[in-house]
Amino acid sequence: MFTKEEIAQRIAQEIKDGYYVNLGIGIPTLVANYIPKGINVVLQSENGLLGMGPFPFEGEEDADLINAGKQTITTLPGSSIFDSAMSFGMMRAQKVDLTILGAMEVSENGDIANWKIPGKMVKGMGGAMDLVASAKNIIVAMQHVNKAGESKLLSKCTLPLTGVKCIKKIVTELAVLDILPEGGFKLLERAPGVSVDFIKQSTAGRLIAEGDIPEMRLD
Amino acid sequence: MFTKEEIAQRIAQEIKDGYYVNLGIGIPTLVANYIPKGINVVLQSENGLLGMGPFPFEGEEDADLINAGKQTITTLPGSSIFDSAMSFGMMRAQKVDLTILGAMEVSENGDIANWKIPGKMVKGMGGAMDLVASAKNIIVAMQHVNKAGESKLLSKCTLPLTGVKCIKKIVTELAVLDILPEGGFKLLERAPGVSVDFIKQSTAGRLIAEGDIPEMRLD
Amino acid sequence: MINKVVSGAKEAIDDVSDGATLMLGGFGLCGIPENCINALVEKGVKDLTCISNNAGVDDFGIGLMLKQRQVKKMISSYVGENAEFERQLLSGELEVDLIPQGTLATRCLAAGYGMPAIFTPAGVGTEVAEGKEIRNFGGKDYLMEYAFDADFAIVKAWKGDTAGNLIFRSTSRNFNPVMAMAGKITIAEVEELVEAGELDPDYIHTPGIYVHRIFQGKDYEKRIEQRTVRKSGV
Amino acid sequence: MINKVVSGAKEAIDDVSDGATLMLGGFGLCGIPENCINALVEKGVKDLTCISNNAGVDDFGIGLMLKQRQVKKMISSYVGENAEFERQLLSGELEVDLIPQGTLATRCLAAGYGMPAIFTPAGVGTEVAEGKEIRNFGGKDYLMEYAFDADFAIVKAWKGDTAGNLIFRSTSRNFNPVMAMAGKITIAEVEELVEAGELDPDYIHTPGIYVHRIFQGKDYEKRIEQRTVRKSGV
Repeated sequence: MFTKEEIAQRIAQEIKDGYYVNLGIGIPTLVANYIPKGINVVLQSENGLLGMGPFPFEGEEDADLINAGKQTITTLPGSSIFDSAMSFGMMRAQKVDLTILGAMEVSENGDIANWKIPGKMVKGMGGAMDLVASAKNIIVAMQHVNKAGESKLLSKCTLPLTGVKCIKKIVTELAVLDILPEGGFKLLERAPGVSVDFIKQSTAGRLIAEGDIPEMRLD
Repeated sequence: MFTKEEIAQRIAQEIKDGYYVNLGIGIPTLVANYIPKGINVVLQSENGLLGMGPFPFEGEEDADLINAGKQTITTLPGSSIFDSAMSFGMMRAQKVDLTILGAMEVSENGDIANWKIPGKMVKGMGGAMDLVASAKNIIVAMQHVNKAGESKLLSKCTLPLTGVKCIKKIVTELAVLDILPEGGFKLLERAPGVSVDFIKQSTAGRLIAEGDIPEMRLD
Repeated sequence: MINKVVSGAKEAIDDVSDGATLMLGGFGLCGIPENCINALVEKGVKDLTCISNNAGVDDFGIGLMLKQRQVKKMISSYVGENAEFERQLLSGELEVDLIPQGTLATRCLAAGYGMPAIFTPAGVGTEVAEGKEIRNFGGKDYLMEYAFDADFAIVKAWKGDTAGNLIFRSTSRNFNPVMAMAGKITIAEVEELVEAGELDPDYIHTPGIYVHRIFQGKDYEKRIEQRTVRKSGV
Repeated sequence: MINKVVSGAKEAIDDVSDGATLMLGGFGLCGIPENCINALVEKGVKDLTCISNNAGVDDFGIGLMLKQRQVKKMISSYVGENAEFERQLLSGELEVDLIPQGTLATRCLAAGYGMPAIFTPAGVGTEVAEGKEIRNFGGKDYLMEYAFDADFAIVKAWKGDTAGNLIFRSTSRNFNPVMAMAGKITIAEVEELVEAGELDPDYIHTPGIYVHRIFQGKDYEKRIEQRTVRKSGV
């Protein structure tokens, strides 16, 4: 089984040179730490920044320079700042190559739920609905099962949706999976030491495991 | 009868302090010369400038700084530059207080034709259709009759329209007229020495002349 | 020129009356119009509808207005970080309309650009789409969303001039320019107010035509919500 | 980073093929991509659809492409100042689609912001509205106009950096930023190309994400269409 850090590390392998990438909060944020050397990636922050850099050194925090998680950050050479309309405009126009975000549930037809649990306090969808509706390539970083041991990869989402038929790839602590255009979770890779059977048991939606499923590699 | 300069001078009286004004090509351009002292007006040029200044001094022309008539111009303190989408955006949002433009024909219900003569080379509407469709207040500066002596104030325009029911005020070499919401040219002022009868004869559309019609004053 | 410069926040918001719809710039606590918010709290104006990406925190930003029960309705994309907000929402005292962040920004843009409605894919197939017109373009579904109609837009800029031109600093820009375009009356508070002519026309983010009142604010706290740092000397 | 910097106009437009749809920035002759236009003329690519506010003059700008019969269709708001253009139009060799200038700009913006269509009042009740959907919002009629779909946007900026960020100078900005956002491939020629990091992030007009190829142009003529001056010493 993979740790959160390892999920992030595996996702980082999907990033290609020159990509513009939007990272959601949580595991996706960790992906920035594993971008392979020699690969140049520009991180978009939906509050209006391209070229997000690392956290500032202590004492160099700038209240005017934050990311979408409201964390103090820095810019990098080549950064640009813009307003919220342009930020979401460039997403909608599919200029962002890859979006990585978390999810509470994903269904076998690519629906995602990650913003609302009925009966609990609702904080809002922020930019998540725009991201999933607009992005040409979305990878979901999530736990395969919840704390109660229930699968989060379902035939149908039970929670209110964030977007429909938009997720194409999922990386969990157990597996890497594609969602097929015709529906179904296609198992691509297993986490080291995790059996196909265990992944099947952990997946409530339709799992397609054909032939030999290799283990994920992190190098 | 008024000269073109005098038409411009009369129109300048309609401008209030703090107005943002878009001036069309021709007589409207002359209006800038007659803006009363103490009145501050910001001229919008639709190619992306607020705060258009006078022509540059000889030798100070800047190829990057032109107005909508492609003339070299200058900026003024407080000027701002923006792109074409914002330029027409601010018009559409009715942030421009007054638009002054020329016309080939105006009808008694406020239609205007000023961009196309069928059978002749058509150069295009440029920003005219946006301006007339968006402006909250439009004054037309035009000749009352064409060179053939035919009225240009009609019951119905004969030329292809630029916009419908959008003109509220007209200043010609003969008169100042409002277009009433219910239709009709309401005569407000006569040019010095011009009789109401002569204006009637020169107006093909319905002219409404009630009571004593004062002469225009240019001071 | 009509004088756009007012003495301060109190004068700037003087005609904001009960029941008004306000847009308030900022993302989180970054780039919020601190002076005007404080003046609105002091004035005690009520039943406000506030369009703002977030709702502040308990003791800062719009949170201060919530604490005083001045807000009838919030239109936001992300709220929370705010216990009083949650209490009022759950008790039914406060209406909340949660909309996608890009929809929020683009509905401001639409107002500023005189476009009555826009199309966005955000929210298609979700509860956000309920009751809304869906239209297919090129095989993809979009929601039609309407331009906002706000009585006042209240924004915070870094620099401004007496002609109303605004320049924003870093990511405190966020919603401020699009809201500045979208208010029937736009009020800008700036950290530094200069004479017309001192700002380079090429680098103005919000042209003065969109700004009706401007003043130099004071005592900016600029609170940081998540102070994240790395160790020096790495 | 993927290298966006190309050697010059020839390389930048190398894959523009016959029948392509191009956006070309500029207003009149102000801010036009001179280097790329010259390279397109040299390449002799044909049957182009050109989206550009104007069509140049007989011996400069897009006029050079017209002279060589490279343009099948012009989509513009204002043409003329161009005898060859007129001849081709009247003889039926050239198609022309005249649309309001604000519609032209906003259809670019729509493409750059991923909005499939926009609403504008421009042209309602005129021949521009023929065959178009009209929709009433708040008592006013609007036309629905579609986002442009251009293979290439070719723009001219003042400064640019190796990350593709662009800054425009004065009114040569005009259509350039909105077109830069709207091309499937965007090519930017700049007067001065600098390293990433040399431009202030706060003052970038077009973020590099929208720009695919960039090069430092040369020999800019920057012809003035209407040289208007006042006498010195007034």
